[in-house]
Amino acid sequence: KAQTPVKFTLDWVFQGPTSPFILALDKGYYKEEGLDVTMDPGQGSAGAVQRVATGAYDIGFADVNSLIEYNAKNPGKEILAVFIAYDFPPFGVHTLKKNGIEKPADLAGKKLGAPVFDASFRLFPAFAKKVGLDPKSVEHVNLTPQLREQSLVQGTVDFISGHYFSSILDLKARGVPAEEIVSFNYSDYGMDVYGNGIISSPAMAAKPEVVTAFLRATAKAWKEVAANPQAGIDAVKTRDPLIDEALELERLKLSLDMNVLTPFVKANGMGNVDPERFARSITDVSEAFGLPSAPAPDKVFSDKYLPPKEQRMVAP
Amino acid sequence: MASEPLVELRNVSLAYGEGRERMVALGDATLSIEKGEFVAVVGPSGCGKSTLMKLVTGLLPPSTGTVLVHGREVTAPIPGVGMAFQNSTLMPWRTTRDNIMLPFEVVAPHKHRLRRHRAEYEAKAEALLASVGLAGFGDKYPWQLSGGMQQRCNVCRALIHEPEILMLDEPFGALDAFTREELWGVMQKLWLERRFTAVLVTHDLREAVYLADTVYVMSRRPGRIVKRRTIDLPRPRTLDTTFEPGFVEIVHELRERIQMEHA
Amino acid sequence: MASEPLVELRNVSLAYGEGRERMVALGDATLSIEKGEFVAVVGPSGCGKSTLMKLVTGLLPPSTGTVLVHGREVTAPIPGVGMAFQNSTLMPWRTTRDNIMLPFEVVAPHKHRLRRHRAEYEAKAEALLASVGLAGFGDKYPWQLSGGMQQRCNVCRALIHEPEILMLDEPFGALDAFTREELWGVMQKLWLERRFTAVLVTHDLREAVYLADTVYVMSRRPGRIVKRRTIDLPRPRTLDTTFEPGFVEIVHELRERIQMEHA
Amino acid sequence: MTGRQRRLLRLAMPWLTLAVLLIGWELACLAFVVPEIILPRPSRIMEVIVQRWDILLRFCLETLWTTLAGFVMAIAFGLLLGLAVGASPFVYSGLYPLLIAFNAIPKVAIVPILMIWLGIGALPAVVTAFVISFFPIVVNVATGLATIEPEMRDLMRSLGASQWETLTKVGIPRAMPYLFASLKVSVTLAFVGSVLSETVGGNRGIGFLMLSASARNDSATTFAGLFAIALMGIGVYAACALVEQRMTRWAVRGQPSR
Amino acid sequence: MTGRQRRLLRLAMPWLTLAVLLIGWELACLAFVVPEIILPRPSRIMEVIVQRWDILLRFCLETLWTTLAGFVMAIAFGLLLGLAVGASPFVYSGLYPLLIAFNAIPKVAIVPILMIWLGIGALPAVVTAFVISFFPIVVNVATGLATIEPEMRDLMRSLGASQWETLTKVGIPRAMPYLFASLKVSVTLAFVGSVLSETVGGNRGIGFLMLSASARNDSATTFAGLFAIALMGIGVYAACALVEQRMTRWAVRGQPSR
Ligand SMILES: Nc1ncnc2c1ncn2[C@@H]1O[C@H](COP(=O)(O)OP(=O)(O)OP(=O)(O)O)[C@@H](O)[C@H]1O
Ligand SMILES: Nc1ncnc2c1ncn2[C@@H]1O[C@H](COP(=O)(O)OP(=O)(O)OP(=O)(O)O)[C@@H](O)[C@H]1O
Ligand SMILES: [Mg+2]
Ligand SMILES: [Mg+2]
Repeated sequence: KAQTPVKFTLDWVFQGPTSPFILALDKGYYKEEGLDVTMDPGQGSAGAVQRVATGAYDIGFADVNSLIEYNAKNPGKEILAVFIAYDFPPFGVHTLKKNGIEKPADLAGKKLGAPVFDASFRLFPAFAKKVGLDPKSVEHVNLTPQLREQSLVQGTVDFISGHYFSSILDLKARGVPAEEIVSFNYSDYGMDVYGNGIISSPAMAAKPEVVTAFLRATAKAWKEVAANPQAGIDAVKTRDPLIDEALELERLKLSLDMNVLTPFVKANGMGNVDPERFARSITDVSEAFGLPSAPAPDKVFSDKYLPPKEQRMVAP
Repeated sequence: MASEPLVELRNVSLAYGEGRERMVALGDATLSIEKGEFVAVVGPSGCGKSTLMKLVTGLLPPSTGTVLVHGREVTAPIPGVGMAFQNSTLMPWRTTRDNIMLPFEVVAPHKHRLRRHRAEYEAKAEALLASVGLAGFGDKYPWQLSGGMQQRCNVCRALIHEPEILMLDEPFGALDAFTREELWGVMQKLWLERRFTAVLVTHDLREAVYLADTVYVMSRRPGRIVKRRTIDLPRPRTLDTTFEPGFVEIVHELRERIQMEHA
Repeated sequence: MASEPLVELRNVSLAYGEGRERMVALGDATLSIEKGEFVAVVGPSGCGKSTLMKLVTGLLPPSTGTVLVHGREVTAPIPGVGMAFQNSTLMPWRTTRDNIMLPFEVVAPHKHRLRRHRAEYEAKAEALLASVGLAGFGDKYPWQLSGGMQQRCNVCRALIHEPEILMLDEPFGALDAFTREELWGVMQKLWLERRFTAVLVTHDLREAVYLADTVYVMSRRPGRIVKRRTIDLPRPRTLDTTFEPGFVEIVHELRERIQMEHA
Repeated sequence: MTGRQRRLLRLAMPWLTLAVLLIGWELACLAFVVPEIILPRPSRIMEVIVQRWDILLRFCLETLWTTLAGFVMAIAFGLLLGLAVGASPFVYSGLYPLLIAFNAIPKVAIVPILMIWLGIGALPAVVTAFVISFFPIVVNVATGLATIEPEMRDLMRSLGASQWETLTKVGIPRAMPYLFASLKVSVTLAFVGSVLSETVGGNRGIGFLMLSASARNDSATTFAGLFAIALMGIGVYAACALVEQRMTRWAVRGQPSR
Repeated sequence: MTGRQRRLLRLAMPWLTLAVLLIGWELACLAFVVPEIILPRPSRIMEVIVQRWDILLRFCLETLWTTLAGFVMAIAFGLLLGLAVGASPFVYSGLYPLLIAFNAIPKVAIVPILMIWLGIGALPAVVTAFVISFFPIVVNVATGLATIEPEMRDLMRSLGASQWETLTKVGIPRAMPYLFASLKVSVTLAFVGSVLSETVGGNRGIGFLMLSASARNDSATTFAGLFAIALMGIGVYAACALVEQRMTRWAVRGQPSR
């Protein structure tokens, strides 16, 4: 069977949470679907959206909220998300017990360390609004990801924002005991936003059968990884032989538990959205980002590329 | 001497610098050089002899007046010149032989032939080196030579491509009397064979009279030509010639004219 | 001349290069120079005269033999020397005056005084420039001077700090006869006043005899000292002296000795 | 062309090239319908610059002074190290490989460590600008010293000059044109360094501005920042060029003045 | 010291300095109890290198060839542009400010655009290495040409040499020591460029390795990557130095050989 070339970009480096893609590639699931996939790591969601928007890549894995922002700013050139991977987003802010922050309201007047492109940071105003905090009362310091957790440990900043499967593991690696870490996950505070999803370039969107085939193979891999996380880690290892297996396994498990295998996914399968919640999330995000107008939900997500539900039941 | 002169200077003057810095180095020089003539220029230090040479070859444009070569006004350096500058300009990154062969790499008929006839050209360079007493020094770098040896190389480089016009700016100043006199002979022999046009700047009046057909004497700065003396001693001249009364008399005559400049 | 000599060379030889490249430039030279003596060295081009000068001042270590100054072996350049190198080493980024004043910036008693007594030192430089016929050229850069002018500057720089030992390597080679003879007078006057020790390398035998107490003649490469001739003509010598039979005879004697080297 | 015309043309050249470049860019963007998010048109960038010149100016000044501080340190240190490397073959062989190694390492890997030690703010930016920009100065100064003609060396030795005197009286002036050449490279690196440090951490300078603009997908502002850096670079270059013209005139003697 | 001892010492110097540096680093880490995640001890880094040398080597080779390809392009282009800039005052005044502007811009802002055009993989890495590293060559070549002594220029003109012949027979050989000096700077920048491009996109090379290591806080591996780059830098330097020694011997004549 002739192979359709597909260029696929991740949002970040090869890590546990993105292992299903690698597994699908390595085990030939894409090939079985007639796809010749090449896969590259990325430099953040905004970059991944850009890459797909410009057609440099056909399909990407990116934060849906970045996509909302892009679509709001480029009306008429919208990019569609075709599959939601993180039903609950891994967004949150984190601090240490010693800083005396016990509830979100305590964040007022504190110093936030975060990279400016960090999704948790960009959504912080929405989170603040939900918990009744004036976002302006928080002082922000831009920090590269390598500096973020260290700065928290050193006390340069009072709290940080970031994907908790990065930040918490990172803090632990710096010798902070788990019980010292205080995390506020946005999804626990009524933030109904979605996390990462698979996005498709306009050119690819015109070939629904290819997109669907890609999603089918991906979902299959996700199911396999959900059942056997170690298989995912083994796959990552083929790409990046130097990874710390235990750490990546922990990261993968965290993301599976908290972002992927949510009750909604267990009930409805992976990939789809709850339309009402999705519309709400778009409003929230648009407000947090200060966008001129909120894009219509059907300009952000389409379910018409999804494979049938039974192929998306990934929970073991 | 009715034929059209090869090089003609008409009321040429040259000033270096501009504004307050301006200094006239050469004032109102008029002279003409026939094809095949051997001209010598003598005069006190700093009177503009080197400047004159650069004007004749078009390396410097005159401030006023015109320089004509073959009857046409000169605006760019004229081709087919061999120049030995006063301060030797050997390239320290080339061996002596390669330095001498530089004209072959640049001048027109040779540069196309050099690749295929390398050995022939190298032999030529070696022969020339030998004729100035530097046999076996081809592989040395210029900074491995003594001052006088460097000067001899410098002259060789000007000669090697058999130019029509040869400009020699104090070519033997750093040599002992005997080496120098030997080279006069070499030079005269070459000239008799090839009859190139030559301009020689020197402080040695015996050298001037030995080699030249015409000697020009220049005044102190700003240099003007104050005397033109044709030397009609028979050729070939030998070292013995230099002790003949006719020769000695001319030298004395020139010497006295220069001395007037020093009064 | 019973006192201890200032500089003494004992069986000194010098070879440049190593291995196949090795070439003996100076072979087995033995000579001694008294304090206050004016020595001249003559010899064919490339015989090792410049090399000898560098050995005497410790700029080059001898390959064999020993160089003694004040009875002690020389291992590093000796201080208090004024050297005029054969190729003028003026710095193109300094004006003529600043070039000449270089020794004041480096040599011991002056460098500490220069700041406060700048005007005085500058006056000294101007005076020296004027004495070699370069009055008014202090503000020019070396590349704005003619070849002969550069050479005069080069000599000025060697003289200005009134060194105890003066080394002059063909200092007047690029000058016309009259300027040169003027400078002989200047040099002799300075020497009579200060009685420094001087070594002069030259190709002009009249120059050597006019200025020196002792003339050494060197053989062809590898250079050896083949003749030592003391000149006991009375001082001060004048240009008239050079036409006296005694003078002319010495010149002839030296000339003949050198000619033997050229046979 | 007369001398006057030549001089005028020489003054106009940078502007002409710039104009050609920008117009070409603008046209290319229009012709290939390049989306603004990838590469904004110069006219759009100018618009942003005009609109937000006050903010840009403030951030620029922050970057400018850290850069200059780092650059000045680089000159001082580069000269000293260059002298040491050029003067002694032992220092040369001991230090050169390490310097190469250090400079081949992307500074972006080191800046976070720097910040952990130095804190966040102007200091790490100055230090980054410094460490990234001293090397070109070192190599040219060292080369200048290593290639002093032996004749000059002999001259200085015969006067009993110390190593240091030889360096300052011969080595440095002689290498002056190359010293200025290295400053041109060095100043561009200093800008790269301080902007780099600003993107790694802190809330100051053009680097931060560009990073946060790009996080908002605001390409026009990001490019306005790039333009601002380019402009500052040219400004510092012009200042250096003025000094250069005075100090290296001897080296380009007889050449049409530049 | 005899000449032989000196030569040996000179060969040993880089290793000695390196040893001193590493031991100092190790001791400092031990003394101040620096956590490995911030700055690993050299012994730890060595451990990683020894354990994973095969993987490191594979990634290194990828980086090395892109770097070398970019470096070679930079040499060729730098020479040509340097010739143009050095030979004509118009090109000089027209291009220099733009070159400065271009080089002051952090390349990290341009690489993503490059990738959109060129795709991911080796090509953008080569191009980045090239654009980041040609400038030092340009400035030194241009300076070499602009400062040709007028005497040499006159000599070539009197022979009727073309501009090009003057450049190749005088300009280039004369500037050779500085050309090599600029190569030293240039090669380090080429490494920075290709590593930079590897971190921005693609899954190849030491840059990728370091990025993913640092994303998971594996400092020891990140530093192993840095060490690998440093080593490659020194390797390329050593190769250049060999050629340099042959080609610039005339310029350091009379100097103790380096
Ligand atoms: N490039 C220059 N710039 C300014 N002035 C110059 C330049 N070259 C020469 N001069 C001046 O022009 C005058 C004549 O110089 P030139 O070199 O022609 O003299 P010359 O007759 O060759 O002297 P010499 O016999 O000493 O070589 C001198 O006074 C000198 O100062
Ligand atoms: N740096 C060097 N390296 C190698 N050989 C050299 C070096 N300097 C001089 N020589 C050689 O040593 C010999 C003597 O040179 P030296 O300069 O002493 O001669 P000289 O007597 O001063 O000659 P001249 O009268 O021509 O200046 C020459 O044959 C020369 O080739
Ligand atoms: Mg002259
Ligand atoms: Mg000599």
